[in-house]
Amino acid sequence: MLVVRPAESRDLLALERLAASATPRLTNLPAHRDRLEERITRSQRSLRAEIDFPGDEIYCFVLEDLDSGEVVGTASLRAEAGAREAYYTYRQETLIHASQQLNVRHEVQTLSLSHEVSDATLLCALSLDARYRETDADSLLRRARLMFIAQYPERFANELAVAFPGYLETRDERQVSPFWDSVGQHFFDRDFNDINQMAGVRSKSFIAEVMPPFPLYLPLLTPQARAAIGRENPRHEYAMQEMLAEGFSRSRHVDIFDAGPLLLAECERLHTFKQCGWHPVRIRPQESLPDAVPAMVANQRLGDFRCVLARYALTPTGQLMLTPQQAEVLGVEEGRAVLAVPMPLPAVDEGEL
Amino acid sequence: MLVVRPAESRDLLALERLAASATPRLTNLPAHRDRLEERITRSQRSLRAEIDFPGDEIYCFVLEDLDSGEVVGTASLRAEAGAREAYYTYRQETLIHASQQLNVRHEVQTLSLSHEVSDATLLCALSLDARYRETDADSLLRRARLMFIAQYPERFANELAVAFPGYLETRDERQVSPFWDSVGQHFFDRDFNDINQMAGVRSKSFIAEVMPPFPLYLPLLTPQARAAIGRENPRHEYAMQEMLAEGFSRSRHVDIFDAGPLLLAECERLHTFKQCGWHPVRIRPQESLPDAVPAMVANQRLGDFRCVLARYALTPTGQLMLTPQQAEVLGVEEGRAVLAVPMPLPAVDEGEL
Amino acid sequence: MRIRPIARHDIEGLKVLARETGVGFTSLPDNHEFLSAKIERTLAAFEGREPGDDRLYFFVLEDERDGSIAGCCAIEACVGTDAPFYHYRLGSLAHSSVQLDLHRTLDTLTLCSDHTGDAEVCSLFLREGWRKDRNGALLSKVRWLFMAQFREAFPDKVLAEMRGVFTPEGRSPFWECLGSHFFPMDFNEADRLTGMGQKSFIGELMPKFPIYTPFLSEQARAAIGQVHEHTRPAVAMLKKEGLRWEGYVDIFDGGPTVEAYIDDVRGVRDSQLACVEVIASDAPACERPAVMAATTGMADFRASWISHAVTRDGAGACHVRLHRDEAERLGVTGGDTLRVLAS
Amino acid sequence: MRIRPIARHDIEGLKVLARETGVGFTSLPDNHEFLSAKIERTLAAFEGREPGDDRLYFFVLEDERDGSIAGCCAIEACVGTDAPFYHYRLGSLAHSSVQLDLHRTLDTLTLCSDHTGDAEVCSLFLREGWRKDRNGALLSKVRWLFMAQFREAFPDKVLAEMRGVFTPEGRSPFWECLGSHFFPMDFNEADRLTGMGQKSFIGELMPKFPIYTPFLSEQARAAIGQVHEHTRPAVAMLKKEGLRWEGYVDIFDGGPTVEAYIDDVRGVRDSQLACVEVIASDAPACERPAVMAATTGMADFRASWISHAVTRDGAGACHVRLHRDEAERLGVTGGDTLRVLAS
Repeated sequence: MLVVRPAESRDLLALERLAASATPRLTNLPAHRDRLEERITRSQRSLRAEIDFPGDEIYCFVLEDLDSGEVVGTASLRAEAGAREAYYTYRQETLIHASQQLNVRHEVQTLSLSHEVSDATLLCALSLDARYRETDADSLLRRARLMFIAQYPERFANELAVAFPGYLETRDERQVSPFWDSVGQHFFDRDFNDINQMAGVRSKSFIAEVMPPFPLYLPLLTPQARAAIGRENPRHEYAMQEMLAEGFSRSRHVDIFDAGPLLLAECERLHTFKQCGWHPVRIRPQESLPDAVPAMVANQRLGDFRCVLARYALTPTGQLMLTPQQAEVLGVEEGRAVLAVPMPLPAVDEGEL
Repeated sequence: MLVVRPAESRDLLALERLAASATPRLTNLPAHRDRLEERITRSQRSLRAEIDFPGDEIYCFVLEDLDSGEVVGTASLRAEAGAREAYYTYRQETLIHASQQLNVRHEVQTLSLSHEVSDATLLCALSLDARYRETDADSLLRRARLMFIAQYPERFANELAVAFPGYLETRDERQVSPFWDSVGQHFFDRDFNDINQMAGVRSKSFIAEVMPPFPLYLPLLTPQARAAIGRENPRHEYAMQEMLAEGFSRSRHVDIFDAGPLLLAECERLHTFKQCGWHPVRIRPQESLPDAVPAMVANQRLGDFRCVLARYALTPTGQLMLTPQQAEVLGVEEGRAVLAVPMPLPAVDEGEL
Repeated sequence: MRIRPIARHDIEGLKVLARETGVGFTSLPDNHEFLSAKIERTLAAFEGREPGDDRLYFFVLEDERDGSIAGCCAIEACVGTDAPFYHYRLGSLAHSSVQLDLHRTLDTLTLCSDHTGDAEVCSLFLREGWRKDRNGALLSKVRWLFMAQFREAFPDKVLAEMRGVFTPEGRSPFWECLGSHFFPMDFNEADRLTGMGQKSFIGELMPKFPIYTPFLSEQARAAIGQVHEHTRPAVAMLKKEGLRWEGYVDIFDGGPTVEAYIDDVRGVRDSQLACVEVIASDAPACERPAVMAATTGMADFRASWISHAVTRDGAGACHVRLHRDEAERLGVTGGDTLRVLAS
Repeated sequence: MRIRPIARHDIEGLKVLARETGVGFTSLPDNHEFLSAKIERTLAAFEGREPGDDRLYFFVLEDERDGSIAGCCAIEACVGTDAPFYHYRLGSLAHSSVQLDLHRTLDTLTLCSDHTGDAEVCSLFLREGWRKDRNGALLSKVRWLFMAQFREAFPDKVLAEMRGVFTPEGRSPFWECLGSHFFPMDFNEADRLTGMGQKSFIGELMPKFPIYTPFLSEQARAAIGQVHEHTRPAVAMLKKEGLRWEGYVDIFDGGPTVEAYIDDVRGVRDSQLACVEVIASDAPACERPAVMAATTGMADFRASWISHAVTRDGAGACHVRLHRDEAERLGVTGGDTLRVLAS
């Protein structure tokens, strides 16, 4: 059985392993023990604190495979993306250059440094053991965070953001970012991996603040860099499609280092929020459960939050049927309410957006 | 009885009178006969055209008091604010100036020229005879446009914008804009009234394109100019409150000349859209109609659009009771469906937004 | 050969020049209205009828024996007053963070009109057959003598715009990397419009935020402030006079604008007034004359090379001896004053 | 009185100067570590141990009779290499539309680091009791003799930053209108940090988009490029040498930076080498000496006023006669070479 739960101190080694195996490396999940330890502590503090408005809390979750007892994934929530320091993005804009004299109107695309997304809640730092990629475990880890937000809306912003790693090229057996090569490189004279690591250990906003505030004219970037703007890393295509299906949409914002896309959504637009509902638990032996679509089921506890993968098996009166094992993992007895949502998402055709 | 209907050629003189009496003068309703005549023609052409997507259509409406046979108000819809030429605004932004060295983070407010609102549908050019101000007639004229949009969503953008005239001061018996004096004046060396008139007859985007594209630093504006940013003209406070109650919200955008506020909303957020519904007509003599809240009632015709002020008198089976006169003005017989919405809006407390 | 202000009857001669200048010499388009407007502006300036800043002093090099026009040159008294005058300015901006251990200075190009109000020397052209006997130097330097003589008619600074780098195929790497993205036209069309004085579109279309030069292609960067190989002798001549490149480049081709304070220009600083003595013989032929002389009146301004050196008497006054034909060419007689410059 | 490079043992004398300079003279804070670091940098430069650009030549004016320090002055060989070096640059941008019949040129202030790599003359201070006998001129001009002598040690350009306008109450109208909105500190604190060489915060906090000067208050606009009244004599002296204000102003107080090509500076251009003859008598007292002399070695560089004029022999070589005490003061003997400048 798979369960998503808050990270604890004993998960440190697993987190370190997951951080080191993230592909590409994630700025917001540095493979740096002190930083990860700090994150777990901060997450635990956030869960204990009484919160009325989102602030600089971080909630760090892990995905545990109870069959093997192994922690096989992690994902975080940053209650307010720019609470401690501004969350910078490049914002795609269009300038109109018009000449009445020549009767021409010419649009020029630019990228402008922005920290507008700072107020949103950020879904970030997801890393999953490769064996579980693109399975239900992947979806559970990614979307369990929405189940958490759905229960504690006062702790989060109404707007959610999720950034996907950008497009990289392999050159001389190294992963390089064509966007960084054409943009950041001019200002920093360090390669993408160095700066990414530096940003992870220190801070990304730190670096953004040294970047010039003038819009970058897209025609002056290399074709490779232009092509990378808003393009997700191929390894994250599945995740991206899932989030689009969930109800996120592409925004004008891209990552300042690799130009990876940033998706935005208001909570109430998301499938999980619209479809999830409270159901009293009915405990039934595994073998007597009817067949049903997979579902995410979460308990109603803050510090002991658990979200498992189960079946959306409802009784005619709306009770959710769980196995004794599932109920135990969730820490619920018969009759207690759990939050449940069917896993399948509506199909999305990006061409229509 | 009051009715809102599309403007016709015979309304030209009334329009001219309304344009001249608008306080303050409206850039988008110039008291210029050729321009107004052109507008009526364009509106009629727009109503005749088959439209699948919003474009450069303008829909010009008038409010007629059928008791006196007088046209006492006008209001327009621009299907796409920036269809012909970009619709420029100043966008309020915050730049972070941070020094790691000094460990300070300083926010600086700026205004940046933007044409992001170009895609929205613009509610504009409203002028009403002073005798009807702040009555139901005022609301009818303003909101009948929403009833029109509700019926023909394919002709309009999902995002609606409405700009309110900005704050002016009276100096030497002239109305002057403290914002223009501190900003535009430096670049144009013409006073607010001249430029406003020029913009009305020629085009506002024309002028915006000559303005420098650099952000204006707010601390460098006069205190009077800063105080005018996003502040509506006192004569439009009532209208502004109504639109906030309707579901519009203040945006980051303000007018480039006088810094008046621009409200934005997505259609589905608006009270009128959420509350309006189709009802079969039941014709009853005036005296037998039950008492009920005022309502806007619109017929289902494009070119012969009519929206009247009636009562939200529903039968138990959901039929809307209208007087024979109302039915006649709407051009509907018993059993035909009309779109109706109760006039009262929820209270709004801006402090909460 | 002598220099004099252009006259109305020179219109046909000027058209011949305009046709010969060819592509890339935008200030002399072969267009009757444009050229005669130029002549009228010049007449107004020389006759003192244009008191403001819109003064053009347009000179021709004339073969006084048959009145044929061999070349031309001009001075704009004050650029940017009638139409905007734009450059890109090469500057730099430090980019530094103690914590990131970062300190770089990056070059930027920024749109500006800093030269508004300066004088400009321009429109120098010499026909093929006359490229000898230092006629080119005469056309170039006569402007310094004129400015020295009528110093109060000019501002503090003077500039000259130099043609930028082009490939043998006639393509401008600077334009291709920068301007072409912002102008919906080709280089020649943009250049032509500018030549016609229609410059307002530059401010409307050109990028107004600084361009960091590292974002440009290597070829475009290499072209910043560099001149076309045909222009090198002209630049060398101006540099010898003390004009320098201070980072301003042409919007389109990236060619340098050289500039100086007028009082610092060698030809202005070193020119002096001398009293004329006339010798009753014609001057011997001379291939490399060393002294240039100009008259001191405006409307009847004349200048040419002369053959004798300037001498200084015991009281420090300067004297110059002219042969009969030289005096005639300049329209002076003994006892008149000339402004002279030895080179 | 003579000029010589500062030495380690001058630290106490330098502290006395630092205490006397008072507020507003930010390059000499009364801070032992800072001042001794300055001395070490100077020693490295004079002894040729700093081959790079981070060279500071710091001189003191010494009363050679008792070794007391009366003043100081310095040359930074190359600014902006170690820490960023910022200015605001006053430029202009045309703002024009044919259709709107609009043509204006607006002044802008833009953050830049254009002077990166230039030399700077700075840190001139003369103690109250010594403000006589042209000691101030000696401190100011000795730097031209030094640069002329070691020309290859310096870049093309030199600049000097001048203190801007302050009200009698010590407030800077330029700062109050501009800087105060962007720096969370008062003027003196900002100025102090800059003096300590911590300039990275300027780039981080100052507005990077152009500021249109019409947006500034009248007083702030009036202060752009204007100097404090106490600074006027210093500016006048530099202007006489050929330095000019080219539109660069101080970030904080708007005071002008004057600049020149080093080769154009009068003191550099007109100085010459002369052969020494020594007269066996002491120099008579002189209140207004006219000739400055400097030795030609770097580590043992000395300079002072001398009483005799420079003479030129038939072969064009220069000679200068020194009295015995003058020769001693400079550490030269007959037949040595001095660099001299008549003023």
